[in-house]
Amino acid sequence: MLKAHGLKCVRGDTELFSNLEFSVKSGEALVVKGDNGSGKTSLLRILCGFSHPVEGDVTWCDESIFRHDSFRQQISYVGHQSGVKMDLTVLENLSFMQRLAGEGSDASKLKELARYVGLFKQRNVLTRKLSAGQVRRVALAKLLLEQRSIWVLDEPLTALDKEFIVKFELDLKNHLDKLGLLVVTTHRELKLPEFRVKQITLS
Amino acid sequence: MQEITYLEGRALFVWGAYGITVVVLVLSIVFTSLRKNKILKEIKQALEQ
Amino acid sequence: MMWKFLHRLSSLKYFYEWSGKWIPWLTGLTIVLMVAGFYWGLFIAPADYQQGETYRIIFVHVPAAWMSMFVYVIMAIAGFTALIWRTKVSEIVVSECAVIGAMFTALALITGMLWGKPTWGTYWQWDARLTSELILLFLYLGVVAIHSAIEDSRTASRLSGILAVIGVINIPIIHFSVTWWNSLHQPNMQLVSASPSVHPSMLYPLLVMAAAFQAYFIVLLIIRMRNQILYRERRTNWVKQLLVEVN
Amino acid sequence: MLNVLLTVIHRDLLVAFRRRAELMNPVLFYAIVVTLFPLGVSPDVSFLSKLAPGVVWVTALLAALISVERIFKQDFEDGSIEQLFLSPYPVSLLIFGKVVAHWIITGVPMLGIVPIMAMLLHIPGQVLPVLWISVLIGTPILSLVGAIGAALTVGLGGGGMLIGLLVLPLYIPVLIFASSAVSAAMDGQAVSGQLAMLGAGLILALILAPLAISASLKVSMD
Repeated sequence: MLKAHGLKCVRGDTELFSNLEFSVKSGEALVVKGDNGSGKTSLLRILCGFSHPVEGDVTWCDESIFRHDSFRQQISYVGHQSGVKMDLTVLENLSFMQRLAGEGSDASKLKELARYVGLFKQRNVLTRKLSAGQVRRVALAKLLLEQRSIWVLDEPLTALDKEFIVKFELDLKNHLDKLGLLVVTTHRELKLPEFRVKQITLS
Repeated sequence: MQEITYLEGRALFVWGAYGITVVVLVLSIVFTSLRKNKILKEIKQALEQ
Repeated sequence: MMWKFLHRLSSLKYFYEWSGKWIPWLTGLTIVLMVAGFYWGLFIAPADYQQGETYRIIFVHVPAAWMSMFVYVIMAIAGFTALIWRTKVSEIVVSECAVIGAMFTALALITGMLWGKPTWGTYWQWDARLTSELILLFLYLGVVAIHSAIEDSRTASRLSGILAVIGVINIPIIHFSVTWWNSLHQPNMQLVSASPSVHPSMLYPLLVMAAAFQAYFIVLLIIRMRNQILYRERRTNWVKQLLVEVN
Repeated sequence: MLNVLLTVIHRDLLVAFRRRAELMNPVLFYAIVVTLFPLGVSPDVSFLSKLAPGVVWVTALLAALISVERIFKQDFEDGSIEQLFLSPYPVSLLIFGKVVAHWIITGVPMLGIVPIMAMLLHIPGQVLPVLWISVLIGTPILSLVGAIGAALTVGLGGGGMLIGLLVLPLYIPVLIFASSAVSAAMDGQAVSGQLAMLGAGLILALILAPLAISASLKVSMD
């Protein structure tokens, strides 16, 4: 159970949002709506514990995430930037993610994952040479690789093509079925089971 | 009085050192209070808008 | 009781009012001490048998040097608290101490050079103390530079908090290595140290001047912090309400 | 635990090797600066050799200063620094890996070029071992301490000379002990004292630097 109490965030002089309250249970998805610059990304970064809110607190199982060290290890975060090294090939990026997540190197699993995200042919190509959509797929492949319980996604659908979006929505649904938790910001509609979705809008 | 000003020819350095100290200390206080008025004026303007 | 007081002090509004009351007293004390110290040092204290009149410069040079290190320690402590407990007041102390510390260090350097000219014949001498003072100035300028490079003063003060803490660990190391390096290159020159075993008639004015600098530092710090608090809290209503009272 | 360290080092070296041109920068820098000094000062042997230790170590300092910004800059821009914070492994360990990778790119080439520098600056041959040891112990300190400066300024954009200003006071003890070790060796005196101090500095940096770097990165990412 992830809960936020009276969250307030200020960037420079402008106040993005204040006394924001919400709570998300495992198996539920929180969709954050709001136009550009309304603080969606800042909110996600606060939930990941990267930045501190000016006021209020975020608790996971009723304990503040800023004191709860192992909380961060349960998060898979894909932000605006892909978090992927442009000078490495797809496979090298995936193998680094795998080792970083502490699962040891297993080449066959990586090849299978590359095929799953439709990048099998380009697996030995430098990420720098791929299109934005393909780079996004590499970043999203991390979610399936790490299998973590909390997914925090910032505009995951940008630059993705229709066909991959459908497949990705299926993955999201499976994640929720396995009682995973999802926090996502998006401009396009996400087809997710209605009863599991909570929505907040940042003005 | 003559003895103080002469200070064996080193008056320049001794008075110089004390002079600079007084100037620096006083100036920083003056600049700080000037800054205070600037801040107050700024806030007031922001209020009027 | 002490802890509660400290905790209340950490709120900007309370600190602003609390410190406001102290300013008149402290300014009065500073002026009295300054005048007494200057008069005593310049006119009453006997000239040094060896250096003659230039010796009087130490009544300004040494307190400034002491203050430059004292202010750095204060900044490091405030930086440490800003990092651990994120108190707003200690963050402001860090940013203001950096400027004041840099001022004291520059003052110590200038008076040191003015003392050096008649004694050594040149303004700058790679003497161990002057070199350590110069490096301390760079440490301060580092903190000041961080503050001017970042607009968001909260991140700035936390970053300079880290730098201040690292600096404190480094000050003894610098001092040791510079003194050791200095002795390596000038074993022969008989170093006339700025404060030899000081005769009481010279010690008292020195202590009075040190106290005067100390009081001055506190007054300046409080005034600068109040400015910074006004600036940071300009959006809050207690500042707006304060403004209404002022004019 | 160890293999994740090796993974980070391996990844950073791989990224560096992909940009082959940049790999040569440190070595070129050493060569250029060392050749400039005799031209600027005077080619006279006895004068140059007295100056040589300082020249070698000032060059090492400057090379570290200009290259240290690269450690976190790119990771910050492509967002992979956040992934390091999300891994189950302690952040200081991963960051330590990145600093080791930087040392391998800047410090190790210096070890290679030391004999050439010594030749150009008329450093006598028997002093070479001491020079090597001082470089071996000293350059990791430069990378570790420089990385603190890099972490402090990574969020600021115009890092540039600001890193120099922040890190300069921390580099000075290294410069003093390292260059005096070499000059003492040239005069035939004992060098164990200076090298011991350098070793102590290295241990201090190894322990404190990663903590300071992860703290600074957390604040810069805020």
